[in-house]
Amino acid sequence: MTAYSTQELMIIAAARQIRDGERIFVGMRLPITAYGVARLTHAPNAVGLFESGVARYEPADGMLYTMCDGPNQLGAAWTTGLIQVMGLLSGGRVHAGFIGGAEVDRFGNINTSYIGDIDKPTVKLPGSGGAPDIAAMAERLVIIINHQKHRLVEKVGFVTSPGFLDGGDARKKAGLPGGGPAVLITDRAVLKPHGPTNEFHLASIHPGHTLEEVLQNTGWALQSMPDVAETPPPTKAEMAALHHIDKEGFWRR
Amino acid sequence: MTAYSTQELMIIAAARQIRDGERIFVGMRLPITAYGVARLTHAPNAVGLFESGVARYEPADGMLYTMCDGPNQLGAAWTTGLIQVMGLLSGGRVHAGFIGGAEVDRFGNINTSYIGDIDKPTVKLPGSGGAPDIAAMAERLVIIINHQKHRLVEKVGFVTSPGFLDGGDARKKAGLPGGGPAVLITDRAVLKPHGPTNEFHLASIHPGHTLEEVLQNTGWALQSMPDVAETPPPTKAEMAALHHIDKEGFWRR
Amino acid sequence: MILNPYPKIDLSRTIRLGDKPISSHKLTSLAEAIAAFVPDGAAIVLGAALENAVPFAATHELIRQGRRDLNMIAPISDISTDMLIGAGCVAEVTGAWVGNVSGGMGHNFRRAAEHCLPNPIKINDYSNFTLGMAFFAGAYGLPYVPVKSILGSDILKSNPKIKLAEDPFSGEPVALVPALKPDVTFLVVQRADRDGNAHIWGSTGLTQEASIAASKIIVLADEIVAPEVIASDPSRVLVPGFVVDAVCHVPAACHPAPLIGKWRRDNAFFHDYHKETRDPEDFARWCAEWVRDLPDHAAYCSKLGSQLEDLRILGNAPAAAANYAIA
Amino acid sequence: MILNPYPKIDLSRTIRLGDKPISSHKLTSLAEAIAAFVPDGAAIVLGAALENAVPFAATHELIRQGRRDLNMIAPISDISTDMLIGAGCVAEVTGAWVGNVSGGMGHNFRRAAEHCLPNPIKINDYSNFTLGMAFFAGAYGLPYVPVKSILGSDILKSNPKIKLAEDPFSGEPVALVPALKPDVTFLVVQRADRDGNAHIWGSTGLTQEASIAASKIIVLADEIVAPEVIASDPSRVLVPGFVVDAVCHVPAACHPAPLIGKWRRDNAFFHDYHKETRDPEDFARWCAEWVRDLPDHAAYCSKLGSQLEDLRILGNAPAAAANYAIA
Repeated sequence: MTAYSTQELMIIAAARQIRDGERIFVGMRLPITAYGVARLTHAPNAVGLFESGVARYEPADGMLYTMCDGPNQLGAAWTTGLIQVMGLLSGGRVHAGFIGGAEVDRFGNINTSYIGDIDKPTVKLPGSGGAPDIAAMAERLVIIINHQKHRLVEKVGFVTSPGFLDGGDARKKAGLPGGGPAVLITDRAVLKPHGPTNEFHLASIHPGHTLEEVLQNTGWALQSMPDVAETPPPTKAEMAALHHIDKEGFWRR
Repeated sequence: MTAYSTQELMIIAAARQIRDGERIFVGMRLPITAYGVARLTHAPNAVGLFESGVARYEPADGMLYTMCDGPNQLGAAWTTGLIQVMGLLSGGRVHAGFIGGAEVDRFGNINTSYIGDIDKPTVKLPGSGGAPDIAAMAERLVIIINHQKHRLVEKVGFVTSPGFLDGGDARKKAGLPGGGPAVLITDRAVLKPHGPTNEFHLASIHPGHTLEEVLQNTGWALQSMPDVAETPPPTKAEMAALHHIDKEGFWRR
Repeated sequence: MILNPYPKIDLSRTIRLGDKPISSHKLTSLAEAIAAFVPDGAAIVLGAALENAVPFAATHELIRQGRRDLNMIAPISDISTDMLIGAGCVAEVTGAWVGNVSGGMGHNFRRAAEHCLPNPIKINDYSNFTLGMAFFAGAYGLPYVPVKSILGSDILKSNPKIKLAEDPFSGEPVALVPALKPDVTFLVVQRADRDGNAHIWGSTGLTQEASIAASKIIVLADEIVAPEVIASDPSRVLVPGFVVDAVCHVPAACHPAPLIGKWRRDNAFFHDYHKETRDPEDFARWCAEWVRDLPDHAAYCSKLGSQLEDLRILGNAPAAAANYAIA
Repeated sequence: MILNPYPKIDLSRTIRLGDKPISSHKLTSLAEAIAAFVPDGAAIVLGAALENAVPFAATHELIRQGRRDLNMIAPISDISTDMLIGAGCVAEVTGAWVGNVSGGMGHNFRRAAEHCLPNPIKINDYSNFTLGMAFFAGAYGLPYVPVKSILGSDILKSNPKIKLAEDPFSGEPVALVPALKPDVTFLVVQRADRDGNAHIWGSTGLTQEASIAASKIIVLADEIVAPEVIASDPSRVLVPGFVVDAVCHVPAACHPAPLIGKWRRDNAFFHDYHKETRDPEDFARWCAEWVRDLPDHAAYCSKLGSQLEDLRILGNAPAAAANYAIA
């Protein structure tokens, strides 16, 4: 029996993507919790950025429904405009960003805009927000998504936020300054781009999940990295930090 | 005998260029005094803008050496950045601006950069500041300069701030959005652009000065407007306003 | 006199409200301001601050006045745009995100985009940063801004206004985002004087650029204060009063969104809206109850009653003092 | 792992000062900060706020340390640039105006431009707004900004970096101003904590854009305060501490320029400088007396004595309170 939920494992895996001293586009929900864990463990000097115009050192003390809520602004490092904070990103000063989406494909392109035809979509998704900017400009992109066949697809119908586009050096040719997707964290596994095509490969499988299950739930013929392993479980320190932040056990359910 | 100095007359003439409710790039010294007179007389709703990032309703109470001094910021309408205030200008929201210069030519082009060769100037002037931006973008430009032959020249050696360039529709062809020079106020006369060439013509002569003297001190063959007259002397109300502002008689000397 | 090729600046924007004389203040009711300044078909910004300070009171009043064919421009404005779409007020949506930050998707936005209900809408896609640059260009007289951060995105296909080009300095690809100039921008501020001079604190999203870019600016002030209060701290002014067209005293104009130091977010209200607007009939019922059947925002606040009072911020976390003395 | 084509971000900019470890604060002496971050040949911004908050203490320290071949970038920085030129520290001047706002022309600037004394300088002309756009582009990752307000000016001839082009949307002429990224920007603030988080009020010119565009940022704080003071009002932060490289506690760093709420302008000092630097020998004497023969800014302040004390602002014109409470 593990002493952590799948979502808690995902949060810890995400937290490990943050290095000390880095400036991170945090986003809401799971990533903001991951940011809090990273600050309390290995990255005490990380800085969290929010596209509405907020930058913080310490994570907010109090429940956040949106990045604009009072607790995210009280005691912030900076409350300012969108251009100032997203400008740090555009200006090359942001190390990593977290984004999610409805669909991601084998080259890490993300769709949060349209399922189906643009002019007559089957599903009109809410849209891009700042995700394309983060995907284009951050040094590393961390993608978080639930591992289902209709979400991890061969090719997204609409590239809201660019990954490696058609793979290989397509991203570089398109003139994108940021490094592109570095990792894709799901509720079953961790995937990373690998080889000259930059196609996402299986990097590790979460404890309790199987290779077969992962393959069945991926929308393309997922290949494995040479050293594919089990996702390292949370350490005691990481879980202690997470429990400190998530006092009410929201992510334990 | 007049009860006003030449500089006081120039201030009043400049004040009359400000219409009620207008937003004006004020500058320092003579124009800021003119702004104060206008606010106290016919333009109580004018707004003064300063390129350092200041906007004011009431003129500053206290001596100003620069637009950045405390008295210009205390009680201001807005203290902000240069881009915000000059952006109002660039965005087409500014009605008029005052500028001076070392040289102005018959088409209202102004030099505040180089006398002589650019690479080896006879005199290196301090430079443009925000004058080119004001000259390019303000709806009307008011030029204030001492009336001397080496200052009012046939053609400036360097166009720091564009007037009508080579005259006629050259300014429009160059893509300049603002209306260009509307008036040139000197210590001897008032000149205005006239006719299809937009060349500066004599509009009025200050009391106590003569046509001959004006012509002798102009560096081109100055023509007169059809209705050339004497510059209207200050009214009692204008002088009262000026004396209210210039309590120490700085401009009376 | 010279021929002036420059488009005349409308003096009325700073010195008149409708037919009031120039020396009058700009304080008016929200209903009057909207009637005077927002025609059918206007391109308007409601909620440039993203998820705080959303001018929901103006959203409701636009619905009550039955405005049609609006172009709603915003980066992210939570459920404000969704309400207006459901009420049949919207022909175009320009921005980066439309939904319900608490509940997920916006049902009315989906219905309009997927099924043309209650009417078809045109969608002009932007990312947050490109929308910011479009407003910046509109505000400060730049014809366009060259941006890297939208390269590779299919937004370049869905929004043909943004042109792919070559940077003439480096030869690298760049996307040119043209200036965007809304007709009207609404903004919610913590306090304003009756001439439109206002203080805002907390994050501001694109409020400054969207306001300066707009032809008309309508301020919704949580509190009206003496001019001396605003003048005491001109660095806390985001948009100067002399470009503001109308000031409306509307406490809790932001509900259910938060306003820093004044009102907390009503998260349950967002969830309820999500549940209660799944079908067009449900939305019509919700809209009647919370908007159409109420005369104004004061009635909306009364209807909320203690639910609103519970969101009022009573504590004090004061900003450190700042001194502007000159001697 | 993936191949990352992106230029590595220098982590040292936020978490190290020289060889100090990452958890250390950034408080250091001005002499140390300049020794660590300003090499010969650097492109530096001193005085982006125009005529207030000019970091004259840094001007003096650069002269004392004998820095050479600097490129001085500023819109208007009063006599700061003139001093550095006279002291032989400058190879290039990039900006809109160099002189003495009280006295008129800057004698050293003229001597260098007209007679190559003490050395020739290259002049890169900008107008204030185009310099602002160059910093804006440098700060926020735009390759260039298309601007109308420099059309028709011979600055397009004297500064070939600004390109004349056609707006592809309208076909009209436009000037493309490329991004400008200084090596180091100095800024004077009213108060900062030891991690570089700072409050500024009053007009700020191009301070924000010039700072964010720079590789290194050095803050000269009139007062060092507890982190809680700055954190109490995050909307009064212009440049966040996490991009600042060094904080120096230098009271009256701005003298003879003013600092809002702290120090008045010493107008007589500007006039005296104008009178006392007409000839190279006079400037050398002035520079020895006021800069080279003094060990640091504290000694400069002592030498000023009551002249400086008379400029200290003792009154209080407080900003209205602002509340960030969350409940």
